[in-house]
Order: sequence, then structure tokens, then C-alpha cells
Amino acid sequence: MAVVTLTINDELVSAQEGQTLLSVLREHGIQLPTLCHLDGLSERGGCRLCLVEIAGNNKLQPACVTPAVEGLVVRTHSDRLVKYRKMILELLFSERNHVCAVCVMNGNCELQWEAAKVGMDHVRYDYLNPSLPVDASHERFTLDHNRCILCTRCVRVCDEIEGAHVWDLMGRGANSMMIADLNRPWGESQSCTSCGKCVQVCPTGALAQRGSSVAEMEKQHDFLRWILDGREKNVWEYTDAKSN
Amino acid sequence: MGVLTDPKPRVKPRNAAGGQAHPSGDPRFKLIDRTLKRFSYQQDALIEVLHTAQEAFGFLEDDLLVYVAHQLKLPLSWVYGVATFYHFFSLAPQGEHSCIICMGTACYVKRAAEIVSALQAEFGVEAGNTTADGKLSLNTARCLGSCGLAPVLVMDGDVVARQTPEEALARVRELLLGAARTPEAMSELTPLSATEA
Amino acid sequence: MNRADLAAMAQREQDRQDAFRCRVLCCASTPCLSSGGTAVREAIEKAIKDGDLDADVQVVSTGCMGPCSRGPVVTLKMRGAEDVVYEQVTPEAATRIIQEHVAKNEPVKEFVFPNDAPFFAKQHKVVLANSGQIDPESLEDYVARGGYTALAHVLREMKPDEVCESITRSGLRGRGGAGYPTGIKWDLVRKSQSDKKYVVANGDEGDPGAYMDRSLMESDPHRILEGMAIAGYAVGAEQGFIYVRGEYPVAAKRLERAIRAAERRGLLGSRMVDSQFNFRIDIRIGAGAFVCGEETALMASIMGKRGQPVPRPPYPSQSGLWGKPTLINNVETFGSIAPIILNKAEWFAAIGTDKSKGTKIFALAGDVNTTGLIEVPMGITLREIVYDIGGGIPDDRAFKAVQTGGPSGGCIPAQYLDTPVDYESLRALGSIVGSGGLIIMDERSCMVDVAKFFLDFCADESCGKCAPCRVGTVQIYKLLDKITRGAATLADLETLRELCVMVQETSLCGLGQNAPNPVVSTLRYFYDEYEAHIRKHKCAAGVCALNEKPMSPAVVAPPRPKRKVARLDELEAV
Amino acid sequence: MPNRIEPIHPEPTLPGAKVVISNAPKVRLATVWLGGCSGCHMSFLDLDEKLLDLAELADLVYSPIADIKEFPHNVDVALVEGAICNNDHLELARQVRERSKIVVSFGDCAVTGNVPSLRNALGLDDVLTNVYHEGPGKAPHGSADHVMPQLLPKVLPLHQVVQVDVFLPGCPPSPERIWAAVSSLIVGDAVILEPAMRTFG
Repeated sequence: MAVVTLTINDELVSAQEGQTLLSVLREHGIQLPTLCHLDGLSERGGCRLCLVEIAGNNKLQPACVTPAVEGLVVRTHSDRLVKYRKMILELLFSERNHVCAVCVMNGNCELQWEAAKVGMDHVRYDYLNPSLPVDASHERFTLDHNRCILCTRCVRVCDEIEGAHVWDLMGRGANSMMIADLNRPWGESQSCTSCGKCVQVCPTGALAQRGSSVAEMEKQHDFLRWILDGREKNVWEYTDAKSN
Repeated sequence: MGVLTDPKPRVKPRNAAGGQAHPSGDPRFKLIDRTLKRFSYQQDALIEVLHTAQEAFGFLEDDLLVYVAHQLKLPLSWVYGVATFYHFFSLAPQGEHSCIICMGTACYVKRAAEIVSALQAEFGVEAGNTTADGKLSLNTARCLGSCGLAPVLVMDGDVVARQTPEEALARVRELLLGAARTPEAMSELTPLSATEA
Repeated sequence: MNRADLAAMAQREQDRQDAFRCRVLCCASTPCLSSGGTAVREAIEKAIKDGDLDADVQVVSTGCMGPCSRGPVVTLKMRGAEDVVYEQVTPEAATRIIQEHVAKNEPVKEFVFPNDAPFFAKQHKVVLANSGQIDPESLEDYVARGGYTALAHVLREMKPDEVCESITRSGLRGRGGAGYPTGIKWDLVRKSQSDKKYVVANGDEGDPGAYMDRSLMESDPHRILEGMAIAGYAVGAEQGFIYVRGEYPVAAKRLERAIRAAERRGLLGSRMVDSQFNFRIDIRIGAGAFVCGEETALMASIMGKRGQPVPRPPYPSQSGLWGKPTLINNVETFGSIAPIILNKAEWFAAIGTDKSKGTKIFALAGDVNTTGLIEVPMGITLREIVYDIGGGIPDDRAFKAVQTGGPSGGCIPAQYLDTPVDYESLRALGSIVGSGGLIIMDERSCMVDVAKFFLDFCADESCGKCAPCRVGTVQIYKLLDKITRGAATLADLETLRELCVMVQETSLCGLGQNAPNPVVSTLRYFYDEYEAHIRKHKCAAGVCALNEKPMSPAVVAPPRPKRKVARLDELEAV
Repeated sequence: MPNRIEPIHPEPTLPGAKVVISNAPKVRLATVWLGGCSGCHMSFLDLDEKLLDLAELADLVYSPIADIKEFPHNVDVALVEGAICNNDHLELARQVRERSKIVVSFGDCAVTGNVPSLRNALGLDDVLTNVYHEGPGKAPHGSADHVMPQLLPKVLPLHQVVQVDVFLPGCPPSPERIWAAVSSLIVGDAVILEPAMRTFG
């Protein structure tokens, strides 16, 4: 595969052609916040946290879907970008009821941590405080819409890895909601295999193991790499990291 | 981008022989079957099939969505997601009569919002809903493309131009009393019939 | 059917029409019908029957004639005389028109809309040339006015690259909003290598206050089909789709009939017009989602999915429908193609301004005397449109602003009335040409309220995929609502401005990127109005309730400590 | 594993009190308890021996742990715990703002509304009906009985009613966090917290 050279924050960097900008940045230790991206799933480009500036392009581009091409000049942490990331997190926190203190993911949550990392320590917008249900009908898992940020990792993992497509989004705009089958209680879903992949990939406490109490839920994304390596490269290495 | 631009249907569509007919034997399902056949059961015909289903049944009840999903071999949540994304599809039965108030820019500038509040107050129903007795569905539209006649209402399919809140109230009351249609009743705005499409 | 057959068909239809001493054209578009057009037509037919004029007079239902607020409109074509347009025709007037004008050649003066009125005189009809002149359901009528000859010419005389080149030379730019050069877009698709390509006509006219596309599809459907077929030939596509807004059943019906008629005559379909070229057109009915005007969302919708956009690149010209190169143009753009081919690119390029060529259709609405559909050369001033064509503001009230470009556009105040209407000039004013809605507002409109109206629209129509648009539009709306309730402080105004810029720059698609435009433009031109709401609790137009007080009273800034204590957010911005 | 969540609570890095005994007058420190559980104050008390260091530099001029009736004037630093739930909170918050140089939003309830704001999704009437009128311990309605402060339609974070200078999230903020902020503030330094020290929750 061809090697291309790009300039990232004034430094020359080489990358494989066709690699996404996000993976190049991560290889070089440049951390960008992401919420909808997850290695192993298709890209969505929806959370807009990984937006970067590209010279000659007057629009900000999401690193997760932008391919690395020869001569690209990229800036990842300009004042404007840092400010926008903070504002986007403010918007996400204002949208639903993200009450970290009483969330199963408290302390392990990607949303919580991204906010801390970019320094989003208060939300200037009005909290929308929608009234949203909690679906605890499944025997093993729970779905709390109050914590959902509509990243659709669950939709994608269920469709692309498990092949069940239990989840999808209904409605649109701020009224979008995760649904199982025909908007039925999760426990009544006939397509759900109870595999739990959606729970593991969920960045927040929206999907959790039943019985988890505040701050007890931890998630493992490792299985995804393991499955994909197995499928794509026929390598089924069972290491310690994957056995927990 | 896999989900959205995946060019290949995930399951090989069956051919025109089609799937099992609906067990109820309701003849309206034949209309749906016809559309399904016209599109050779291709999954990308989902919206067209839902259009036909809604025309035939008036709204999309769960049973209907399940039928469509099975015929097209699509996941249920996919079908439900599409049906709820578009404003045109209704998952609840509509009232006997309908009144749509255009809230396009021209109508808004001509104070259509006052008509909406007047009707909401009078009939005790929020726009987008049907009265408890199932008599009247009150809806707003984003623009009916009749901006020259603002503000515009559509009552049971008839376009009514240049309304004041008082006139609109009177018209809806008349409608509910079963008064005759306005003389300008137009065939033009009735929905495309399923057979013609 | 070959070119000779086409010419013969045109001649036959022309002869048939010439056989009538008089042709009565009744506008059968929605505005005229809802003003009583059906009764008018019945009265005309009865009067003709009563007067025994059947053999002499033909009555035709046509598409839109333009002055919609003056409907029902009827045009009288007497052999050897100029056309006479009648406005606000009542059934009684209709009877008189037949009895006096048709039978005795005495025009009914009080209902005549003079041809030399600025409403008509300032217009230049290219795309709308047939609208209101032909029966939209008659292929023959279209052919008699030169229809499909451009297609026949292209298929026989031109190579695909020549067609693209010709469109490029004409200077035609996309009529859907962004104004991308059409010829260049065509050429990109033409050059993309693929076994299959698609052509899509975007008829999902979602802007509230705009109905150009509906009118064109209803009044002259074949023109769009012809433009699409030419495009198909130019880019190498054999399949086209017209995506028609779900609210426009009449347009869908007429297009469907037009496709059938054209296919029957061999003007579409396999080996059309006696050539080796095949082109099929299918209709897809939208289901009510403004975001589907965005091209990637539109394609998702055509493929039966939730109408959510995907990041570009890749652009549709590389990877569109089912991953194949796809050309997407607005229906009005396709409507401009045949005249460009027939009259040559230079003719089209001579109309309009340096960078914006040709004509543009606008839907004129709001607080203006004559509302309706107009087609004007690019570069005409807003003043000419409002005061000449539109006849000014009713009751001599003061003009306040014109809103262009719908929810993605902005409000232009009175001091810019002499701005020429073209892509660059309007953009410089913070608005856009857009699809062509022009809403005129007088002093009774509150600009904060108008901005709020558009944000309510955008928040409702946001697809929900990207966070800035999904939540940002809601928060912008809430801030505006706060201002109109009287609960805002000046600090909120800053928050509002900052949020607008962020949503513009970070949203995934055009809907979010342009959603804040109505706020940004009104903040720019009507800042004092915002300020009056906040500082003085005053809405000059008397629209806003302003019955609340701000939660946080204007804080008197406390004396700062000697050494500055920075706020965390200031320090952590690295 | 790019998405591996890094540990959120690394070893606390305390800046250490730059305690310099001087003749300068002591900083006037206040702590305020609005709509919250007092957990933040408990955490404050967990400063333990640091409280002694603090006492060297600051006078506690108002606090729920000190019996002072009225919020005094000329306060240098005010730590405000709790969300704004009712009229009394609103009034006190405004008073604190007027009389203090630096107002610190102290803990998640003040910063985000946190648990008290859970009622916002339900609507005020429903909350009152469910909890006070139909629940086991029927209680008088705020508006009917002037003894009870009237509830606001929505619970608000502190910065939505007054200007806030420093945000100190956490439920409660750990003593380490509190010390990191307070030790800087009382010597007039800017508050700089590492990511792990500024998470919500």
C-alpha cells in the first residue's frame, strides 16, 4: 500500500494511503475526542468532536471519515476547534438527563471523561430535561434513554457484527430515540439474541448490565477487535485482555 | 458509512412470486402486494410501499409494518425507523375530518399562528393530534405551496384561502356539523390513488 | 419516433390549435382553483355551449400563469390578436368574457390585467415559457411549442462532452440553492468511470414560502423530463429519478402521465428518438422531510432509508445512489436545459449578470400587493421585484425586509433594496438566492419572531444525526424564545451569536450549516430590535408577549481581586 | 486500544498550600448550602488536618457549620453548594453574589443541577402532587403556605441565576479537589484543575 505524507500541526507525518485521518492521528499520539467512532464499526461522522481544520478547505472535516491523502495539511487543536468541542459537549449534556452522580457508568463513562478532558466544567445552555423512559424489560440488560447520546454504536454493532439489527433510531431531530424492533420493550424483542454487544460498545450509561448500581458498570470494547481479527485475518488469539 | 450507502441489499430479494399473503385476507393488502411486485420486492422500495400502505389503510398500524418488513425482509426497527422519520406517515388513526393549517413563511407572516391557537383553544386539541372523540385531526404543514393565498388551510382536502381566525373557526365548526363541502371542492388535491401510482 | 415524426406531430397539433378562432386558457393550478377556478371553468364551458361556439372555441386547462393572488386567471387567445389576461375572474365575469369578448370581440375591460403592467413587462420567461400556455397533460401541446427538439438535436448532433461543454459555457448554475456551476457538475459525472450512473431531479421543495418547483412540475412536466434525458445522455446515465415532494400529489400525477406519454411515443425509454440511447425515468415520492433536499439525504431517501445525510466527500458525482456516480440537479435547473440547447449557450449567457447567468424563478409572497410566481433575469434589483412586479406594500405600509432563501437564507433590510439579485450579491448580504422564495415583510413583522419561526422549523426538520444541529438548533430556538418572552439578558445575546457560528461551522450537512442564517442576518441588520426586546422590553411590531423577567438580574460586576482569578474555561483552552 | 478509558482517579496531585504566614488580613471565606444534600460540605470537612492550614489563612465568615444568621458583606471567596430550587435559594444566591468577590459553584448540584434537577423532567405540579399531596407525608403546598419557600418551576444550576467565577464539579468534589481549588483561591492564584479533577459525578 502506498505511503503518503501529510502535515499535522506543522509536523510531517507519514501514513498508509486510505487510512483515516483519525487513525493516523492516534498512531502519532494526538488525542481527539470521539463518541460515535469505535474501532471496528463503520464510521458515522455524527458527533463532530473529531473535527479538524484542513488547509484549503473552508469547512471543518471529521477526522474519522477523512482519508489520509498526500499533502494534506491538518490542524487538530486550534482555539476554534477546542472551543467548538467544548460547546458540542455542552450541547450533549444539555440535551438529556445526564446526571453523572446517579449513573451506573459514573467514573467509567466516555462522555463524562471527554467533557473533563476538554475542560467542559459547566453548561451554559438551558437543560432541556426531557421526560424519557427507562426500559428494564430485558432479563439481562437495561436501556436508559436519559443517558443516550444517539451515537448509534449499538445500532451498528448489532447490524454489522451480530447481524441481528434489533436496534434502530425512530423519529428525527431532538425527538430521535433508540428502538428495539417496532418500538417494543427490549425484553419482548424477538430479534435480540441477548449477546450484549450493544451494552459493551455504548459509551455512556444508556445501555447497562442489569443489576449494576451507581458507578458499577464497566465496559469492554475488546471483543470487537477479537471478532474482526478472527473474521478478517482468521486469527483467534485469546489473550488475557480478552478473557475478562 | 456502511449502513447508509451499502449498495447491496442485505438479503437477496425474492422474485415477483412474492411472499405469503396476509392471513387476514383483507383485500387492501392486495394493493400493497401490487406495489411490492412492481418493485420486485426490492428493499429500497420501502418508502413507496409505505405510501401505498398508508393510502390503503389510512395509517400505519403495527401489523401493517410487520407485514411490510417481512415481505421486504427488512428488520422491524429499520421499517419503524423509516416510518417515523418522515412526517407524511402516520402511526395513529386520523380523525373523521382533518384540518391542516399551513405554517409556511408566507402564512406565518400573515399570522397563521393565531389561527392555530384559536383552533387549539376551541377544540381542545394540540396541533398534530386528534380530538378525543375522533372527529377532528388538527395538523400544521410546513408549506402547502399556495403562498399567494396566505394564510391557507386545507379542510378535508379542500384548500381554503385567506382565512382569519374567526373564519377558520366557523369553517371547522361547519365541517364538524357535516355541512356541505365548499363549492370549490377540488379533485386536484385528493391524494394519488394507489391504483394510479 | 424520429425527428421528422416529431416535426410532423408539432405541425399537426399546431394546425389543430389554429383551427380554433379562439382559445380560452384557464389556470388550473392550486391557487387559482382554490380561488374558485373550477366554477369559472364551468361557467366558461356553459357560456360557450349556450352561445353555440363549440366549434370556434377551445377551452384548455393550463398550469400557473403567475399572478396567483389575482386568481382565478384566464388568458384569451383570439386568432390574429394579442393575448388578453383576465384576473380575479368570477363565474359571472367568465360568462361575460365569452359573451362579449369571444362572441363580439369586446374585451371586458374591468377584469383585464394589462399585458404592459410591470408584473409581466419586467419578467423574462425562459423556464416558465410554457407555463400557463400549454395543457400540462398534453404531450402534443408541448411538442407543438418545440418540445423534445433539443433532445432530438443532442442525440443526433452532439457528443456527450459537447453537451457538458455547452452547459458550462451557458453559465447555468444550480437553481436549488448553492449555485454550483451545472456544466462542471455534469462533466464530473461524465468523467467518472462506472458501469452504471444515475440522474436525479430534486423536486423536494421544502422551503416554506417557495413553490417554484411545484408549479413547474405541474405546469410543464415534459420540460423537466427532456432536461433530464439530455443530462442522462451527457453524463452516460440510463436511469433517472424524479424525487417529488409528498405534499405535491398533482405534480407527481402529471409527471407520471408525462413519462408514460413520452415513453409511448418513443421519446423516452429504449432507443429513444430513433437513437442508440436508452433512458428511463422513475418517480419517487418524498414523505415529508426538509432535510431530503440535501443531496446525500435525498439519495438515502430514494434508497428507502431514513433521510439522513452522510459526510461528503465522497461527492455524489463519484459515489451516489447505490455507490454509483450520480448527477443531482434541481428540477428548475433541468427546466433550463432545453432552451439552452435550442437557443445556444451564448444566448443564455447574455441574460443576467457577469457571474449569475440566465433567469431565475421566484415565488413572491408575504406583504406585497401582487403575490405569485415570477421569472426574472438575474441581476434585477430587489426594488424592481417588490415595487414594480409586486406592486409595492399593501396600504402603503413601510417595507421592512425581504426574506430570501427560506430557512437557509436571511433577511435583507430596506437599505439594500437596490441590490441586484444574484448569487454573489445576496451572499455578501448574508443571505442566499436559495431555491427562490421571496417573502416580503412590512413593519408589522418582528424580526426576532421571524428568526424564531425559522429556527423552530429547522429544529423540527433536523434529522438528528449530528449533535450541533440536533441540539444546537433547539438551543438557538430556546434563546430566541427567551428573548421574545422578555426573559433574556444581553449575555444571552452573546451566547446566541457564538452558538450560531458554531452550529454553522460544525454541522454535518447544509441544513445545520445554514440553519442559523436567519438569526445571524437579523442580528446583523436588526440588532437594535433584539436589543429593544432585552433592554426596553419592547417589540416594535407588537408581536412578542415579553411578559417575563430575566432570571438573573443584570449583575453588577463585583470588584475583581487584585490578582486575576481566571475561570477554568479560559485556562483550559489548550 | 484507543478507546480504553483512562483511569479517572489517578493519584491526587495536590499543589500543596503555599502557606506563608504574613501579616496580611485573613481571607474572608464563606460556604453556602442551597438545594443539595450537604455532601459537599461533608467532603469539605474531610479536608481534615488541611482545615488547620486553612484556618491560618482564612476566616470562615458564613457557613452552615458556623452559626451566623446573615450572609455578611465583603466576602472574598464563597463556596456555594446546591442547586437553585426555590425562592429562598434564589434570594440568597443573589445576596452571595452581591457581597462576594469570588463565587465558586461548589459541587455538581450547583454546577449542573444534578439530583435536585431530576424533578425538572416531571413538571412541578406532578412532583408536588406525587410527593406532598398524595404521598405518605402530606405537606402544605408552598404557594398556599408562606412558611414554605415557593418552589421554582425548574431547578437551575447556580450560574443560570448569578455570575459564577469558578466551577468545582463532583458529587461531592473530593477533598483533594476542594483543596486544589481553595488553596489556590485563598492565596489569589488561578484555579487550574487537571482533567481527572474536574469530572462531573
